[in-house]
Amino acid sequence: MRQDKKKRQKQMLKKMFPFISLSFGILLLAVFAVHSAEPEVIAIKDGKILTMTGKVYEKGLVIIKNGKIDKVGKGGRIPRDAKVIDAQGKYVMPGVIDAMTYFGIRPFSRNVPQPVTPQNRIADAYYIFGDLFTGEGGIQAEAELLCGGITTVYIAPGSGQLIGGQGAVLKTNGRTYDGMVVSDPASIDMTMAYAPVGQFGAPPPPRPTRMASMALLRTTLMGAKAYAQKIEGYKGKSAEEKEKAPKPPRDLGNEALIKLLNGEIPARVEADYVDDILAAVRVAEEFGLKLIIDSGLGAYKVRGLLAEKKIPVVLGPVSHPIGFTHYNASHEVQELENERNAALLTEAGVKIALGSHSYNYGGSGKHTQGRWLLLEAALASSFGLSEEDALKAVTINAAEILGVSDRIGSLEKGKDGDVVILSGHPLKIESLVEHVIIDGLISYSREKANQ
Amino acid sequence: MFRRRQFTRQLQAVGWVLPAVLSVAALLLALPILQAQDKPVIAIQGGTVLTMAGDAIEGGTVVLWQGKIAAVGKQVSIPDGAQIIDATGKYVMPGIVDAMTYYGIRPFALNDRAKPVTPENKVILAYYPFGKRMHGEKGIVKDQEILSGGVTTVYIAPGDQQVIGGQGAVVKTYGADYQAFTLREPAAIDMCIGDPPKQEPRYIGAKPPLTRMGIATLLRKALVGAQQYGQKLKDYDQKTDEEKEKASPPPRNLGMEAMIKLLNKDIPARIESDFVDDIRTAIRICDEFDIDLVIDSGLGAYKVKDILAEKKIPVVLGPPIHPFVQGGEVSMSPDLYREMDDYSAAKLLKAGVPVALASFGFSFGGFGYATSGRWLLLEAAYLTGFNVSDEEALKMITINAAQILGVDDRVGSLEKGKDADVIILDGYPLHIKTWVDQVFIDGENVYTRRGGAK
Amino acid sequence: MKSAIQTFMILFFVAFLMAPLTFSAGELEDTVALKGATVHTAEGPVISDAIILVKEGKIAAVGTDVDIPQGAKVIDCAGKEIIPGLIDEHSHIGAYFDANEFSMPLGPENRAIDGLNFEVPHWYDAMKAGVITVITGPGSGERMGGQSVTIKTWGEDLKKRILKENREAKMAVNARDLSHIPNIRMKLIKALEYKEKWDKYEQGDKKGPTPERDLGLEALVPVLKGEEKLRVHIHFANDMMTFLKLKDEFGFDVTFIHSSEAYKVAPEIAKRNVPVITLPLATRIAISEQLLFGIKKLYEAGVKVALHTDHPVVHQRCLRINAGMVIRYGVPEDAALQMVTINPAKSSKIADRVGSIAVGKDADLVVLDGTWYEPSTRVDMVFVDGLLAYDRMQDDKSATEVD
Amino acid sequence: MSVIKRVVFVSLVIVYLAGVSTSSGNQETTFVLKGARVHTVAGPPIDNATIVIENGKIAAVGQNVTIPAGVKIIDVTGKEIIPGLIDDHSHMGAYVPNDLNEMPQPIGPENRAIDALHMGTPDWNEAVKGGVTTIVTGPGSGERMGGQSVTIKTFGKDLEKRILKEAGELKMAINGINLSHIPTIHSNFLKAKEYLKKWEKYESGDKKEPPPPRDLAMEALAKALKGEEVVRVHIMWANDIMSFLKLKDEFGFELQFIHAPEAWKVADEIAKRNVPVICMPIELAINVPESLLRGIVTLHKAGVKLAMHSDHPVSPEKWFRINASMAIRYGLPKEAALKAVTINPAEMAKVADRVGSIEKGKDADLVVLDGPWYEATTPVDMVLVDGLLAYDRHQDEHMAEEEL
Repeated sequence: MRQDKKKRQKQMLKKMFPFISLSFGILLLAVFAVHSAEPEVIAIKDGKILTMTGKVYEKGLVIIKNGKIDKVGKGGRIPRDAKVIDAQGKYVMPGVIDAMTYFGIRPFSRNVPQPVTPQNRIADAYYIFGDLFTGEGGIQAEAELLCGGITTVYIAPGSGQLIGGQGAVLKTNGRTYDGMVVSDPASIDMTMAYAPVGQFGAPPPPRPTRMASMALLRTTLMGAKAYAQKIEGYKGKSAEEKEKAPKPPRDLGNEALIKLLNGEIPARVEADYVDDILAAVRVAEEFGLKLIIDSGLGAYKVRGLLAEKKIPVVLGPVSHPIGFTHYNASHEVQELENERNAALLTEAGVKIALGSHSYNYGGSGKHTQGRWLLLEAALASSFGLSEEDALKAVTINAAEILGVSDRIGSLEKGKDGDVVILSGHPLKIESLVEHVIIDGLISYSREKANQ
Repeated sequence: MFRRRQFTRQLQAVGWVLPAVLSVAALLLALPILQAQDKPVIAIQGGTVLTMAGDAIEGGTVVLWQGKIAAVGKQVSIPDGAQIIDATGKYVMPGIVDAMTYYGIRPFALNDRAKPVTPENKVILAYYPFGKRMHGEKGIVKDQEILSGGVTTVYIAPGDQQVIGGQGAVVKTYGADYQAFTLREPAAIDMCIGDPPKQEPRYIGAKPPLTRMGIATLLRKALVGAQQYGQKLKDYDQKTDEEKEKASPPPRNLGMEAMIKLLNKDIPARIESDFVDDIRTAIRICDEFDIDLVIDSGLGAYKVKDILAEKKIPVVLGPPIHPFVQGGEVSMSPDLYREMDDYSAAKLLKAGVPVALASFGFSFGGFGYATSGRWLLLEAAYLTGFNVSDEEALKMITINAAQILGVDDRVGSLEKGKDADVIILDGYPLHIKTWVDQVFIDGENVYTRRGGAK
Repeated sequence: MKSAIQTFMILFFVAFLMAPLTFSAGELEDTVALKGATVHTAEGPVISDAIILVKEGKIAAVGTDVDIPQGAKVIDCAGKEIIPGLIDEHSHIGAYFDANEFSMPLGPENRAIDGLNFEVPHWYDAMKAGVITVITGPGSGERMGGQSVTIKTWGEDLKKRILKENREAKMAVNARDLSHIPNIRMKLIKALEYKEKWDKYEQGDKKGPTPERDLGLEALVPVLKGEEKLRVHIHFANDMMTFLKLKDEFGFDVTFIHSSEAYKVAPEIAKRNVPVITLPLATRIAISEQLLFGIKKLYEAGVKVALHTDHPVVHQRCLRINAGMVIRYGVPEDAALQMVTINPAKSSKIADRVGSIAVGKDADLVVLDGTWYEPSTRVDMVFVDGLLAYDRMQDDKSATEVD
Repeated sequence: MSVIKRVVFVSLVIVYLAGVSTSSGNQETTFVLKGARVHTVAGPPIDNATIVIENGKIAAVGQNVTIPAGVKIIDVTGKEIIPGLIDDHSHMGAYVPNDLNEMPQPIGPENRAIDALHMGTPDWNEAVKGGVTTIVTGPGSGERMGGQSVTIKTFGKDLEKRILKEAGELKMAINGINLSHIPTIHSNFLKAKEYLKKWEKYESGDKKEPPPPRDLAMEALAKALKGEEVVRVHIMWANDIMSFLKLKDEFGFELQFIHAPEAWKVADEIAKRNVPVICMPIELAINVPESLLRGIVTLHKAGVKLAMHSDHPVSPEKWFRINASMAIRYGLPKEAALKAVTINPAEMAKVADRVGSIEKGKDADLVVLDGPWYEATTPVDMVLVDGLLAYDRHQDEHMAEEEL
């Protein structure tokens, strides 16, 4: 607790700077404010604002203009053309980020019966047009997800492969399909000790040993390195030489892996057992990869190491960290499971986020467990994580881990206009999301949705 | 609904329905009356009324009162306070009756392929009138999609891949509760003769039927079994009380109880058969056991039209634009493909066979639900190109269908005293651009078209 | 066998019908005039009380003011409607027994013509219903199924019936798993590299070794050159977005088949001028009302729409009723006719021969006894390449005579 | 964690626990919990209450309770106490190793879950951690009639004593996959009726003739027909619910629905027949649609008696409490939600004489929480089962947390 206080003080100091610059911004704005033709200006007034930068405003004002946050602060003048949302007695916070989901992906399309497919892209499979074979047309925000305040999701290929492919960070609503992409590729998704899937209808092949899959992973990465060298070599040639030598044929998989080797994107490795986490760390070090651990059931057991190497962890939901596989979970896994995982990692200085890992449950759901991510954060806080850290795990920390904190994750001037208004404190069970705004679009209103 | 004699007999025989009917009826008896009184009196005025029981009435009036049709005609006095619906320039006709559908039943719930003979299965138990699963409102839903085609009554059937599938039912597409929407249950025993019920032949341990012979044998066995079961019941009934005390009654058997209804001619056998040979087999077996028969699909029925006419065996044809109701749209069997004849309905009608058209609507994966009945008017229109008159075409999806289903005392035409199942169309019913504007079931407006094409 | 008998029968009837005309008219046996009908030309205006002059299997004149040459056979079509022979842009007629070579998920080299069955009665039934030109091809079980064939449904000489023997690679994106798109993309990249290799060889001094031929990649080269197009079996809106991006990347011509959810991204499709072949409707599959009204949305967004039956999903003979259904769901009548005539002809690059009633085009004509799109309307006569292929009188007669 | 910290911590735990016991097994028979807000479920919540526990039973509860002299007093000021939670439908202990479904035997009412109960799984401890003290665990839903459940406490040294009810609750399952499900069940009830008649005739007669042959399955069903046993149906769709209600009308057995995600669609019909519903698990693991979550409130308003269940391992037993929290989130009154995880399931399982509320004479199954009982942010501090300390957060938190 004492540590927390110190941290908070430090943060306060740090956050003073942006605040000052913010007020400058407001001044500038007042001077240069030109009546914009862009229609939607939204002003959210009198709510309690949790900016996630450390600053909290009781009765503050948030202004969204042209899809971006224009002002966050104590109060002030509301532009005349603004649509005003009265948030008196309510909480205002940045859009919730679900750092690990399969939302919008049809269950059968996630996994491919091959161990290594870095060329597969999740951005090709994101479906955000409402129900299949019916509906009005155009992008249809999923009310069942937005009622949980989720504005951004990271979507991963399935976990039945060693290298599943390229994950993407996407918004849950938008004006255009392409406009919803925040980051693509956001990372290369991998799974340690994966359980391979079978071709449609066929039985799955046997699970490879850890030795074999690690060897395959290293071989693949070495292949990508060699490919990169070949490409570089060709590029370095003179025009004359190029004419003679054959151009190396393109390879989509290796092209993606080059980005990984360059450090442009991280590797997200799903690993639960401590041994698997350590194996991932080993490979990442060998090839100089940026690493993010997914799920990380046993991460708390190596929290010192992770903190030292600055490897973030995207944990599964506290209430069911091993997902539906709970059915088949071994005693070993059950004993590894620890509700205090988040608290222990945070205490040790590891950056964490929570992800819903939302999977399809029969026909009844559409991968929308993310709507309860705030409650998962609440559960984490009942096991020792501070409320602030719990909220950060689903907002700014998630954004930082996903590499998109320049755009989302907190309420700051210039960031995307992704704002959630709740009827009460976000971690309380009875608090419901009243409005969700994504890029300045009012994408969900509880009253309308319940009609 | 039921003829009274039938109804009482059913009450005696359908032991398991009895307590349900009584307990529910006791509670609900007062309700429909109260509800009916709540319903406003409606007068549909000025339209061309196609009653299906006589000539069309230009500028006629239909009065709906307490869920029934109170009056139809040109000069009709309209009760005070009636809600007037102006149908000038429009057409008014009875709700469409779709005589064969799998509406409201999930495709994989249709057939129990492990068992070829299941007369005990009741399709009404699988019928799902609650809209989208896991979503929607409390209570029974007005499915706008099927109502948009003016369909007010449907026959729902168990699957068509078994020799004896089970007991079908006639239901309305809306009603406040099960009691209200069920017109007749059981309405028939559904059977199939031909290729579909055949089991995969295996070299060892194969179960019948593998051939048409096997199908017929299973059918006969079931009917003989029912006869014997009926005899046993009769024997027990005729015993004195003292004897009864000693002997135990024959154990109840749900399947046989249903089959007895067939033997008593309370309900018909509906046998899906396409090849003319299969139709002949169906006739042969039904003659042998003296039971009522309805031929379903009957692609080749026109080839025995005179026999059908003579024996007054009705035929429920598949949709003429898509006449193959089993398997694919285009039959893979060249023999069966050649049974198809666009003039089939005309030939049957001319011979005097009672004919209805039905959608045989089934669920097509995620594409759509079993609501293709909503285009039954277009199917009828198609036939008018093949020697069927407009009137005959319309009757095949209204009164003819109702008669074959045994519910013509309640639905199928606009006549005084019948259920107020009425549709208003914005143009001639057989034109492709015509849409159903409003649908009334039991005098209640259950559908009104919004927006749409025009 | 059957088709041969049928052909014989028809020829017999044609001769029988024409006999009196021939006698009265004299020599001009290959000149026919259809007189008095309302003609829907599909590309031009609707002409009432028109004359269509057919010479040597082609249309020689259309209009109200046409001189009928001495000796031409004149068929009175007063009170009838005439439309161009219908075109089904996506079908598996004759092919569906051999439609899917599952063992080759990427097999653009496979050709539908090699698996076509001409003996099934479906061809004749399709023609009877006014469907004269069809593009029939491989199924959608593979990512790249092979090449389609463009063919008429009737004709004595099989070779003459074929308009286009192959090309037009058929693809299928079911997006059942994530690998579909990368696999297609990779194959296209390989084809691009293959093309470059050959271009280099052809343009150079041809001294080096000849590059190895690859039938699959070879089939894709005309697509990349823009000479031929891809046809993609596709259903979901997100898959369409992805494929549009592929089009942006490779610049090929593409037509979407089925395109159930095309309306959900209609502006994006319109922007890129991608034609859409949309759902087999008829009255068989109870697809949702929104999907049905979606075709109107596509039309209004400016997308070139064609209709199809996907025979045997819906019988080929239902194509005209498909057009009727589209009219029911809000598309103007002339536009709906174009969706089954000139639009598919243009998108399949056969509009020089078929798709409308215009001078110089094949005399593929459908004579109907009423409003062309009503289900209750019957096809009276069908002309293929100027020959009377079907006459209703034959059917009606047999219906009343034979059981 | 540093060694010093550990030592300090362990000593703290010892001090803390001294008042109750030195180890959870042997403890003083009488002690007092004092100062908490107690939700007795039997009445309104009592602030600053005292609970006296004697020999594993609740001896007294209230504000003005005289504390016997010399007993240990545990100060729980600021905490909330609720009765031990009861999960009315679970498969805990039955699923490992694969003893849940006797698939080849679709009609097996004679099968008993107790014969397959696996006590070695860590799940039991996890359940206790979540405050679940009593569960009804039984066969799966792969058969039409799966068998009978066992009602058992999640903690206790003596297995025999843990069992509240060895066998009961005939589990049936309708998946609506097949038209023959209902006729199959119907036929078996008819058979059972005849079986029962035969036996009644024999019993009431002079017993000269040999008795009818016994049939374990029919015996089990006959019990239901006599009203001695409850029929519990795994059921999904509203039409199946209607079908089963009609079966109840015919045979008059006592009926309870399990899962019943669509019960709300026919809420009035269910309420009319006084059939309680054990609602679909609505814990966060399962992605049920919003309409269903609101449907629970519809059921409540129609007057249907509700219980929650985890269906463990479908949703983990230890988060059972969250089911009630979620129901509150979607509009169920708090008292009703608490009842749905305590006294209602106890009554449905017919063990309300022993558990389900905090009343004099009932088993001392108590959950002490550090905040409002329904909040997700509230941790469970202590769980008592039969007056024994089954879980203590401060002890648990620091086990198995060492770094490698």
